[in-house]
Amino acid sequence: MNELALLQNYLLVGGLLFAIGLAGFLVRRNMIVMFLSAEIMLQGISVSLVAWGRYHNDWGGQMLVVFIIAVAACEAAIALALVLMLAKQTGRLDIVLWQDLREEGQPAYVDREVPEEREEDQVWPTLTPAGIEPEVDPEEELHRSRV
Amino acid sequence: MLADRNTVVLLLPELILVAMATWIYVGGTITRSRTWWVLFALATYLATGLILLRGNAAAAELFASGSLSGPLILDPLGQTGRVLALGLGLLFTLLLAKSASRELASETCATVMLLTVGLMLVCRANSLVLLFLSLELISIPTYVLLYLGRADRASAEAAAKYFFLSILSSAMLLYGLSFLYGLAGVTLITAGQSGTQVVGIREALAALAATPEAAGSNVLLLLGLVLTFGGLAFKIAAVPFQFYAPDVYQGTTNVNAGLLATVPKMAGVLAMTRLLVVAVPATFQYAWQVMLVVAILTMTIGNVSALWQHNVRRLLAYSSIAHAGYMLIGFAVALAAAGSEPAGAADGVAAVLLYLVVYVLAAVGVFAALSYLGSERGEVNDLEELSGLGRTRPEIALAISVFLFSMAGIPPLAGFWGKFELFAGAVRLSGRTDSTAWVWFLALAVLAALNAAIAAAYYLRVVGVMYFRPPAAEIRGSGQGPLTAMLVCAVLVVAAGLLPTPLAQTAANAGRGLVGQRVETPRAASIGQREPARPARLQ
Amino acid sequence: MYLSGAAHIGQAVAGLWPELAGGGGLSAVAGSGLLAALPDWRVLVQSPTTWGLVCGAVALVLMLPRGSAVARVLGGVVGLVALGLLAAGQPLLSDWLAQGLFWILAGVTVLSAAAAVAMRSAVYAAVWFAMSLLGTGSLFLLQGASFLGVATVVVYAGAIVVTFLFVIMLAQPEGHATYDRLTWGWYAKPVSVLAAALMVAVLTTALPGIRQIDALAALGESGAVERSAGVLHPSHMARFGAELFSRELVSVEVAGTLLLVALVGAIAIMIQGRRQAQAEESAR
Amino acid sequence: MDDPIRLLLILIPALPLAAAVLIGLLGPRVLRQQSHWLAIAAVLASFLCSLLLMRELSFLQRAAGAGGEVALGIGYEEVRRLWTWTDVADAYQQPRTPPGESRESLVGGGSRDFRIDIVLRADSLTCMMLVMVTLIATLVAIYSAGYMHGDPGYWRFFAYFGLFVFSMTMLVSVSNFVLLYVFWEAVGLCSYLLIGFWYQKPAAAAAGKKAFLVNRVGDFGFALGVFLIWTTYGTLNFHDSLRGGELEPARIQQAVAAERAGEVVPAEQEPVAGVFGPLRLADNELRPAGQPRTSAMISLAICLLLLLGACGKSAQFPLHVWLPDAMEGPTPVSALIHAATMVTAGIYMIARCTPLFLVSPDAQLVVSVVGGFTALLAALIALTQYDLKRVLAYSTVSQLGYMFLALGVGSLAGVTAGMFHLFTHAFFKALLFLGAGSVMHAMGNVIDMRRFGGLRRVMPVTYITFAVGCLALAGVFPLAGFWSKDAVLGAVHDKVHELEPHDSDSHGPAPHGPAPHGPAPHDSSPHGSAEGGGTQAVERPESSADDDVTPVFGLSNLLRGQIFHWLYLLGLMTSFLTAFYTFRAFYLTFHGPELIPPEAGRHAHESPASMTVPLGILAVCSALVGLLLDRSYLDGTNSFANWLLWTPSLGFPAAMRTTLPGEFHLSVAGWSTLMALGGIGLSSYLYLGSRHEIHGIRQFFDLAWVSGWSDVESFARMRQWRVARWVRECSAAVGLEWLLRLVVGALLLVVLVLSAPLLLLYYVSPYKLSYHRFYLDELYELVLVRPLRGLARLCYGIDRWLIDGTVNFVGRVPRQIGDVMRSLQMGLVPFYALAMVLGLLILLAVQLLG
Repeated sequence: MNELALLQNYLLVGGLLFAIGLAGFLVRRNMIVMFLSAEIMLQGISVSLVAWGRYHNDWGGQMLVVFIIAVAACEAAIALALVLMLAKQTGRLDIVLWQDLREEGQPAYVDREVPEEREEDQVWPTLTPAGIEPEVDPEEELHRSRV
Repeated sequence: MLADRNTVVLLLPELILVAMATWIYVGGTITRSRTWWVLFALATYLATGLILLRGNAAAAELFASGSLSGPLILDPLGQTGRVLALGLGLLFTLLLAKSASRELASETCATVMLLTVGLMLVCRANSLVLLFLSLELISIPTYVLLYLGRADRASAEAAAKYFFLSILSSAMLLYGLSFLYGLAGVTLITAGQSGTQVVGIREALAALAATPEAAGSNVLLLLGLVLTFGGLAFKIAAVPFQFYAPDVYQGTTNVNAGLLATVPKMAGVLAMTRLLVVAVPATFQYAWQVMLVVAILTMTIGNVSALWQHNVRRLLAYSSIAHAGYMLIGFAVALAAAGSEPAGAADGVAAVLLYLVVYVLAAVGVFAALSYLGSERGEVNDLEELSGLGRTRPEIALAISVFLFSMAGIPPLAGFWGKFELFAGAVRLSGRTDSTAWVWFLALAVLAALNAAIAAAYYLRVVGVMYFRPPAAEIRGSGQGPLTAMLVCAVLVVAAGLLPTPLAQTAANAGRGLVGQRVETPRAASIGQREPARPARLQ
Repeated sequence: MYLSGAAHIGQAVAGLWPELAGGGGLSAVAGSGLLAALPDWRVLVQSPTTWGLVCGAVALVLMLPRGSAVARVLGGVVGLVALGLLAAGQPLLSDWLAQGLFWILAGVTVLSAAAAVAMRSAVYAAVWFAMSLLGTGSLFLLQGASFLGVATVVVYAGAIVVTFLFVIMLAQPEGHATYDRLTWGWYAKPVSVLAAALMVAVLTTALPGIRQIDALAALGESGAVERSAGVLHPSHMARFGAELFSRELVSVEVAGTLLLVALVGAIAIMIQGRRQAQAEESAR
Repeated sequence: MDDPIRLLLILIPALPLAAAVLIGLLGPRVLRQQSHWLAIAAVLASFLCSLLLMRELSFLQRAAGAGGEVALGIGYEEVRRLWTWTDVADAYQQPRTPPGESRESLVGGGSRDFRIDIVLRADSLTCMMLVMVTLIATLVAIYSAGYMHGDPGYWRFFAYFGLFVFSMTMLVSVSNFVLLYVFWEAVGLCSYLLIGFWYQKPAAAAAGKKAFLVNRVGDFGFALGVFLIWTTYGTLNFHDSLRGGELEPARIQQAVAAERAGEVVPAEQEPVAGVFGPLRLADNELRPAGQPRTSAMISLAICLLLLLGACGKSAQFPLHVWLPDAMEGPTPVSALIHAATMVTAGIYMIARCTPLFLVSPDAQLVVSVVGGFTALLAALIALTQYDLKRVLAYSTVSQLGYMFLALGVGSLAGVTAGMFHLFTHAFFKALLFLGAGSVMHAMGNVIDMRRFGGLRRVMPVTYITFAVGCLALAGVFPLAGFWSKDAVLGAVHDKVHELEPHDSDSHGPAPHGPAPHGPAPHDSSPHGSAEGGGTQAVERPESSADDDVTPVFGLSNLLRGQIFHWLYLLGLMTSFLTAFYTFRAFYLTFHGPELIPPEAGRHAHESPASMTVPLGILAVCSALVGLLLDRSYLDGTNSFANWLLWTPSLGFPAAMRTTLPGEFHLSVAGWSTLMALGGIGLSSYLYLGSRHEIHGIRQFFDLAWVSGWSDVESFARMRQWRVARWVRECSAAVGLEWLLRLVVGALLLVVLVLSAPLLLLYYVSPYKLSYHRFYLDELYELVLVRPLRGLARLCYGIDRWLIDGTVNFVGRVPRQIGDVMRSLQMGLVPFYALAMVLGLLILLAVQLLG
């Protein structure tokens, strides 16, 4: 294979993944999706690193990727615990809810217009009901997010 | 590096700390006594410190023999940095003696210990892999500690903010590292003195710059540099990566704020030194302007914003941002001087290192004092809570004043020497009118002096509140640990101010050990023609 | 074009005030050094890569939240076009088969990633993310990095994504939430996408320059360089392992420590969360 | 330790510091109301050490003088290095002059280390200051034990006190400009702390702040001066040393010899000539004949900047405004810091820098003019103040002005006279302040002289000692003030004659003929012998000194002579005023009908012994010190001046050339005594008898009659005069009353117009000027504070106007951008992330394009 062309193609794909992850990280408000976006960025980096390693015929790139995967696993553990605890407090996964700490006198960000719920947004995978339906606590229901 | 006796000798302190941290994690199920685990951790640090100091001598022999190279580097910076890191761990453990939550004391102590290990490894990491992992070994415990700080909403918010922005910054750092790796083809940062057997990024990039076709790689190199700089600038809270600092400091405890103000900053500065200043020769040519602009912006924004603050931690957060700006001055000087005179570059790096130590001492001291003043019910948050401290607790007020004055750079204290060395570097460079940079550095020096004046205003405001306001609420203060830490820092700050020579000498050695080494490229002589627009910066 | 246009302005400034540029050291690299490495604007306009990037940015804007379903579909189509344009701008691999295989895998990876960040439902996002991981793993395999390909799928798709799905189910049991259909400011989406696109643009301008990178080869000729060869060796896994546990032994240890901290940290965070809930209970 | 000088030099500041630290640590819990013992013991020990140091030094000096050629004409100093503070290698680069001039390296050619050693020195000037400071401090400490008794901040007071004594002793004994600056700031800090000691009082806090701020202005100048010295001379040390810090004179001589011989010496062994070191002074390095090493502009700038610093610390016009307000501090503090010691730091500094000032006659002139003007101004203000302490404060300002006047004369006689006045003034002004404090103590902290009076029977000891102080201050023979003031005026008088054009030889030497009994130290010196005889005319300052430096101001000798002449008259005038206001205060306080304010309670009484004993000691000193030290009226020897001339910065040849005979000027003494007696007499006449005259004279100086003349009603009253009525009746009879009315109306109009300036006069009468301190505070308010505040408001306004206006003007887009800017720190994580990424892109763009 043409090693140089391979490298350039892989770098481009890596860059695209990084950019898509970056855009997702910046635009999305769901903490889990933000974290997923960060993982996509890491994927892009991994692709680049492997390509560089192959080009140089060097193990370093692959080593770095192995450890990136390990670190991603660690971060995922922390992230999930953290996100779960945060979601418990507000009932939402929205990062924008966490803006109490800010410069004094600055207005808080509030959503100006909440879009209408549309039909297509209601598409949701359903599972065939099995067993007994759990009892739902109405109080708990209240601070869950409404659809 | 294969696992041989040398590896164990070189890593013994870290290994002991990891083992003991694991034992503390496990032992936490046996007893949850805070006092016991803090004492245990302190004993561990002291024992490790002894081993470390003895090991340093052995390491010096190995270093002299020049036989070592690999993921771990042996040089004055690394060896001194480890001692400092261990000291930081000790100080923060002292602080934990008061503030660690009772249920999670063992976890907190052990996490701080592993964080210390991370910092010690950053000091000596000589490979991209190890450097990245060590930085993560600092970040991940920090997330945990931030969340463990206090059981309230603000603390959780601080942890979330720091976490998300930090993973973004580490992604940037990694992407940048990938380009550096890609251009050099090795993960080793520098071959050090045993340059003939091994090649590191430093040597490889120098060779690359010497090839006539190097221009093609410039944009990639630049991407790598800027992304790496961005990732590390987050750690030291430089503009525009500083946004998290005020919010996170405000939301968390005083101890955690102290941790954030010192440990990541130290790690970031060390990594910048190793990567940007030492490893990438091409940086010398391009990066000083950016460093300079970022330095100016950082210190200005930090200082100006701090003028408006009422919350102590928020104020200190902005102050820590400003200090990051001062340190970048040294880097700018080092980078600008590196091309023409390595001695100047070494001086610049030495100034940064000196400033770092001096700043770390003062910052730990301030946060220790604040932590000491807090009660079980609530911590010191607002500046007003300190009013009249000069009358109710004169010794604490005196210590805080000493730290703040040191940060402000008032002469007989340690901070003065830090600032002096930094500014003197800039002024010296601006005096060398043969280089084109002198106007910029003159402006930099002037702006830095102006900034120091602005900074003095808000530091003095704190001192004024302590001394010239009637005492507010009852403020008692408790805890032997924070008190000890504060006293140690105060003594060190004053001592370093009165006798700055040993510290400055150590910093100079470290700087010289880093930058002074020449990069030998095997083919440098045979590559004859160099483009006139880009003279190769090899020395 | 963006870079080069500004460069013209910069050169004009430098021409007007030579002492400013010269005294400030600005002209040291301008024009001759870095900018010379960038292609001319005419080349940029004619290059399919440029248009591919533009299309990609548009596609991402269309797909990201605050867009209707139609826009999302349209975004997908434009994204495909963008990918095609980008592929057209890249140099050819050895043969059409390899080319086709690579771009199919790349398309799957990139489009799945785009879908993952664009999905309204976090569950869908996670599933698309897993899809993208499969694509990445295949790309690794194509590079000969078989261990990484497998590890990515096993560790990420097998463990992390599943955990994610659990957490999403725990934290957000009812599917769509308002914040999944919103950004956080009118400028958030365009500026973010533009920033991301610019980053790729800089990268693409640099890609042709890689041709000359020959540093290690240059050093290697002297025979003094220790190289760890053989990323494509038949016994790939064995070499990989040997490399991992010899040269990177310290790093392995550190990674182990990291996993320990993360494990204990996650548990500690849970305990602290419970304490906090109790504290809030008692405060009430 | 076998080096007594080193031990003593360390002990003198260390003891008070140790006391301060101990009191600070133990004060609040252990010592409490017993804190004074520690302070008194430490300061007393320090005083004894100073005396011992003086004795040691005089032995050494005598030995050196007997030896002959070692130090004569350069003075004698002992310098001890404690440790190195900092050492920055090659911090100073000066282009080397062409080879051949090997001497150049001593002055700072090549590179110099920025090396600061903690170095203490012992020379005559330092010893004199040390003895004075520690003696007064001891007495004030004893006094404070009584005065501050029962104060809640008792221990704090003594801790600050110890700290101050430490700083002040260090200030006078360090041998380096940087350290001088450090302790200059340190005494300022102590002063600030002690002025604001009763910080609950808003006035005290404000006064502390004012002192601090006004001093900042001066310190700014001082700092610039120090920088300029560094760039000019390449060293900040007073003394010579080797580059490695070695101080041994023999080694230095050896190194210099080696250097001159052209040998290559190691860097450690290179000699560094201090600013006032013997190396520089001996060869007249500051002013080589023909070509001055430093340009006239630079030396003038250095001197003026140093002068600015001295003006701040020593409260000279226009920076004098802080000192009267500083009286809000406890009275012992006023006595010690704001009368005797700290405020003299400026004088000390200028005396120390005499070699620098000698090069610049213009700077000397400025010093004199500032001093003379301040002396008169402060004396005028003091005339009408009713606050006893403020009268004394203004008197201090005035006397400090005297000292500046003498220093600016620029001859050795002037410098020694200034220092002599400093020395005697410390005693009697401390005495007066402590006396005032004693009065305050008895009167329940009332200080307004209108509210008490006739205290001579209530407090006899205070009365007598205060009287001695007043006589000394007024300069009455034979008290201390007489001698020193006479020396000051004599020096100025001589200067006038010296600057007069000499039309004939016979006229020339008359007023300052060859010294028949010159100062002892250089009687036997080679220079001294060269001074006698006919060659002297060539070496006179006006021929040798003033010609080889180009004066910057370009004033002729004639004009300068006239200026000094006026200054002399000003000094005489001031001495009259001094006597007047001193005794005005004295009479108002102690004479007249007995009047005790209610705050004093029923038992206004004499102060306790701890307060009266220091008063007594000070009174004895004030009475005798001049008589003992100055015997110029007998044999022309002034033992104080002789002692002082051993100081290296005074005893070097260039300075010695300016020596004027220490002759007792009978005419000057006569005039000044006359003036003093006149002042005393006038105030006795006005204040000792009935107060009617006072009222009258006040009415006169207040221009009270002006209001009478500028008043319309007085004209209305004129109608009742008989003549007027008669004229009116007559004219009415004739039928010309309308004409009369017209004329009177016109006259009235004219008078009204004319009375406008009179009205103005009414508001700025001399009395009011003096009473309101010449409106200087208001002037500063008007000229500095208000405009600055206005400027700030203007900036704020522009800011508001610019931003708001632009926003309104251009419309939506900038408002959105402004919104983004305002909400930068808005707590939103995604926004922070976006900002980070954008920042990264900007960096990238800067890199790519820049």
